[in-house]
Amino acid sequence: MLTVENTTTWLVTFTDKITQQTAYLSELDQAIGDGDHGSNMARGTTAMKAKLENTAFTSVSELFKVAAMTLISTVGGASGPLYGSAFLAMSKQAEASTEDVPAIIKAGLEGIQKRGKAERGEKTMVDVWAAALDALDTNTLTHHTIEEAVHETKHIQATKGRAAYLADRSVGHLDPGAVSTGYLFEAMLEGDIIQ
Amino acid sequence: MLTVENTTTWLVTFTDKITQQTAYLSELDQAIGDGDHGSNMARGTTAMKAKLENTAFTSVSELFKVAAMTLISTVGGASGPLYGSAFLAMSKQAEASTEDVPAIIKAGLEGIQKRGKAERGEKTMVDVWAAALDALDTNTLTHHTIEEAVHETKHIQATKGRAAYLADRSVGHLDPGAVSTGYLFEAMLEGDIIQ
Amino acid sequence: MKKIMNQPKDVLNDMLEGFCYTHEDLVSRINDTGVICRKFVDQGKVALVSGGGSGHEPSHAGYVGQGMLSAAVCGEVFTSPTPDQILEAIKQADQGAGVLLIVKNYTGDIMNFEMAQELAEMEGISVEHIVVNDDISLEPRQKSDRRGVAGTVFVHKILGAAAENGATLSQLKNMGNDIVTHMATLGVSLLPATVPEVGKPGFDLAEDELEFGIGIHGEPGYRREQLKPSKGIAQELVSQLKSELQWEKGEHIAVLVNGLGATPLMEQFIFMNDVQSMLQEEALVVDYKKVGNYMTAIDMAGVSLTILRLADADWKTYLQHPVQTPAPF
Amino acid sequence: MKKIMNQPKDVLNDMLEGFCYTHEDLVSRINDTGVICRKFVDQGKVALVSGGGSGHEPSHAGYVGQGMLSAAVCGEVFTSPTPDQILEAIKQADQGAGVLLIVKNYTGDIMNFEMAQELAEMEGISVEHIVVNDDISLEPRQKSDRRGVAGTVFVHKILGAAAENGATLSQLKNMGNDIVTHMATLGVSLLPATVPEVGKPGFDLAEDELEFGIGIHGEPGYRREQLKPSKGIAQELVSQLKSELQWEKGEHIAVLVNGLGATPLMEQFIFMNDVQSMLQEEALVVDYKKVGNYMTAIDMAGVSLTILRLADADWKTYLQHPVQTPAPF
Ligand SMILES: Nc1ncnc2c1ncn2[C@@H]1O[C@H](COP(=O)(O)OP(=O)(O)O)[C@@H](O)[C@H]1O
Ligand SMILES: Nc1ncnc2c1ncn2[C@@H]1O[C@H](COP(=O)(O)OP(=O)(O)O)[C@@H](O)[C@H]1O
Ligand SMILES: [Mg+2]
Ligand SMILES: [Mg+2]
Ligand SMILES: [Mg+2]
Ligand SMILES: [Mg+2]
Repeated sequence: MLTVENTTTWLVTFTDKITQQTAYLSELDQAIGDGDHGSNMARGTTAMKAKLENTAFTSVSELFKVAAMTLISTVGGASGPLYGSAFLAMSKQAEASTEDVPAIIKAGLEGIQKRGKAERGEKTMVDVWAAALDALDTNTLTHHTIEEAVHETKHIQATKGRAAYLADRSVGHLDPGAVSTGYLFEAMLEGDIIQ
Repeated sequence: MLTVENTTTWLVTFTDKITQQTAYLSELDQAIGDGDHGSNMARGTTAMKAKLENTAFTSVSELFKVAAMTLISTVGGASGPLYGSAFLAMSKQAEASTEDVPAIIKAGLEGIQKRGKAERGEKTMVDVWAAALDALDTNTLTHHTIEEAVHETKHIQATKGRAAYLADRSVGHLDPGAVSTGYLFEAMLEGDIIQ
Repeated sequence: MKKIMNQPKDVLNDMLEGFCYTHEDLVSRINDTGVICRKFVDQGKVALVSGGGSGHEPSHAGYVGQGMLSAAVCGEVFTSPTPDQILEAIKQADQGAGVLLIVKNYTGDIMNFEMAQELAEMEGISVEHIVVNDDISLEPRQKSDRRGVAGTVFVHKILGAAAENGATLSQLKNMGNDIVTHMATLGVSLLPATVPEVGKPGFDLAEDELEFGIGIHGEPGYRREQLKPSKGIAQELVSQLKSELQWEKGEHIAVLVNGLGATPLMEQFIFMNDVQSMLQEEALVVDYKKVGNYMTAIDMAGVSLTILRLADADWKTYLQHPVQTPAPF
Repeated sequence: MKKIMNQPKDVLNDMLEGFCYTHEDLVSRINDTGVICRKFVDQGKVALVSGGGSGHEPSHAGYVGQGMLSAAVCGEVFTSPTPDQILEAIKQADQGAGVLLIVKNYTGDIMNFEMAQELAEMEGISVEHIVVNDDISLEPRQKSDRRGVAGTVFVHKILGAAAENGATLSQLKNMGNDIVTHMATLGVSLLPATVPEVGKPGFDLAEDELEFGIGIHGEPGYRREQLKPSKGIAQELVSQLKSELQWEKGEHIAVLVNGLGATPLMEQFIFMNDVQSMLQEEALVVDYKKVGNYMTAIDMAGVSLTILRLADADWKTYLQHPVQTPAPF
């Protein structure tokens, strides 16, 4: 079950992971994109963390909405609207219930897909969101399953986003958005949100 | 004594030396100037050689004049007006007499100094013209005296032309215009103009 | 990385401050945003808003002014601006006749501009958008995936004059889409660009190599080759553009030779000279031509060539229409 | 050397052909020369002729047109043009009211322009010349030895407007000399230029070094230092210009931030932003300002900063006077 407290911890932990891995994420993006995924996500999550720590939320839904709006207005690029749409959809779902974590993640994934039109297997963050959802549904979300889902993007040829310009030369590289999404679910694990 | 024949040979030999040493002259100029002395002189002397070989001259004076005008209109930079002024003055002197070679060189040097306002010892082509004139006056113009005069510019601090911007950092480098002037007098020696 | 800058993270702000100071007679910045607006607005006319990541100077802020854009939204370097800023630009630019967004075809730009459009429509503003995808570099891929590059400035110019001339939002949208179908661009890169926050070049290119079809963010091109003379580069680019545009003798066109940032005018004019003689062989009539840095890629060395078929006689008139913008056109 | 060109020896011709093609509405070239003339002449007005070695594009041919130069003489790259060509330009430009030559202070330029002036005077044309020596880089040397650099374009602009306004040859000469005494420029280089015919960079600069006071042909500056932030560069240049110009609070000035060829507008605007805040501290009134590539050094990376004290109120008016030239001003 999500609470204001554990959701805050989750997203703050996510921010800290992004901050630590900013250079690495940009490096991954430089290989198959334009090299800004690290700084985009660092700018956005840092702003989000500051907002979260300075606001007293009365609901998880409200918290996700503020997180979404902050990401939308600070990340930019492709990942800004995507993470933003995810969190916005999660906010809506959390209005209905904060008990069903998989349902919230499912809403987030749908938000991303509505905005970005990517299916699973196109070498984007969708791949990790979808794998994480599967794992949540079967109660198998672990460091290992996350790592595997992230790693899996290495073998895929990109057909969405900037990496698609590389066609078959995109194979052999991790997708940066998949890696940052991996941190989101690692942070979830560490936040003791799921039993 | 200068004749149309030996003067033509002289200037054609000069051209050939410049053509062979184009890169070297530019390299010298790159060290203490702007790196174009070789291409300037090559462009000019090549045009001059073509003019000389395609014209039937009735006098040495006329020959020098054509050489002067060709250099003036093709070399550019500082060396164009300087060599041009030298040959123009030599043309005037050759009108009076073609017997007295030192007098012709003296006129050339004066032409350069009138145009460029440089005295001996300022690390320019003037230094080699002046040394060559001294040698001609004393009948000591040899490969050795020319080489010595050229080499002497290495130890001088430039106070005229582009090299002057380097101030004391110009010391230790040969002056490119002095080197090209060296070729002019080498070519004279080889041309059997002086006994 | 050798750049004249302060902190890499301050590049956008410092640049916009310097830009707005330099051109304070023509433009101003909405505080704390990357939105640059013109000082003199055309009451009752449709407003054009463009933008995208920064690093393409003078695009897009340089084209804000009478006869061209009403506002430009400047994102971080090579990063699409965010919807809230685009929304600010739309609100500021709207004069009651609606706003046309001119978007280059990148996932990030499309998504951020679409979100802004949705938000603006919720506030009751009429907004349309067109997508510029003139880069024919990746031939085999579907047309809808093509990148938007230098041809975008032709779109700004023609639509800007048409808007000043009183065209409606739907007329401008149609005209924009029409221009895009008649336009193609292809670039060549000799040296990569360095994003300030990254600190190292975006790709490697050997001392004797060039890459055809590279994008304005350093996206991969379609072929690497030995460095070749300007004539050979012109031949390659013109023949690729020809097979895309399928022009016929006697057709009227506009030509843009665009420097990518670090390539001096000397090389751009040499290149234009070779392009010119090829277009002459093709018996094309060049009604309008430009050489210079219009859509750069930070400090990338190289050029791009844009050809626009002047399918509509108005386009030439609009291209020649005088403008009052920070960057000359 | 990575350049878009054909044979290095053809660079000048190829470039001028491309330039004249691109701007055929405004300028034309005298066949087989480096002389670029304007198409619309001011009958009865004094003509301004400038020029020098090429490699400084858009200088000087870019400033040929109504309100600025009547002709520009383009020498080989970094090499003064020859007297016969300058003479052609003078003859073509003269409209009976005389010709003013605007010469940058280099031995070669001075000698070639002086020879041309002598030849023109022999043909009965009234010719005067002024020498621009705005580069204060080498402080200890005598003022008469200073190089002419980017400030030259301010001279073109002010005198061009004054000539169009009917100023006489001697008035223009005096005004030009007056401008030069109130103007100072200083540059900084981050990367050297490569002359096409030489094929390698004109000097070496370490990956973490910059050089203050470098000339537009790569002539040595006054100090090498560790690469520093834009703010620090602005501080150095502004304080050097201050000690030269000895301005006082409240004085009116014109400012030019000039890119040297390979430095993108992004960096130039960042630099202008830092210059601006220093000039504000100095309480100077900036009546006119420009940022862009006006007097380049082929593909050198870096900028120069020019400050002109507006000692005469007309200068501001003349700077703002509209022109019709290939390069915008
Ligand atoms: N259409 C899409 N759907 C889902 N994810 C996408 C899509 N396009 C891009 N992405 C994700 O966005 C990431 C890149 O984000 P970022 O570098 O911040 O933006 P940009 O590509 O605009 O520079 C990719 O690694 C990928 O995971
Ligand atoms: N005032 C002067 N008097 C005599 N010789 C000079 C003078 N200034 C320059 N020179 C000569 O000209 C040479 C440089 O010629 P060049 O490189 O062709 O011209 P530029 O300096 O204009 O590039 C110098 O090496 C020097 O010998
Ligand atoms: Mg990216
Ligand atoms: Mg030289
Ligand atoms: Mg990006
Ligand atoms: Mg020279």
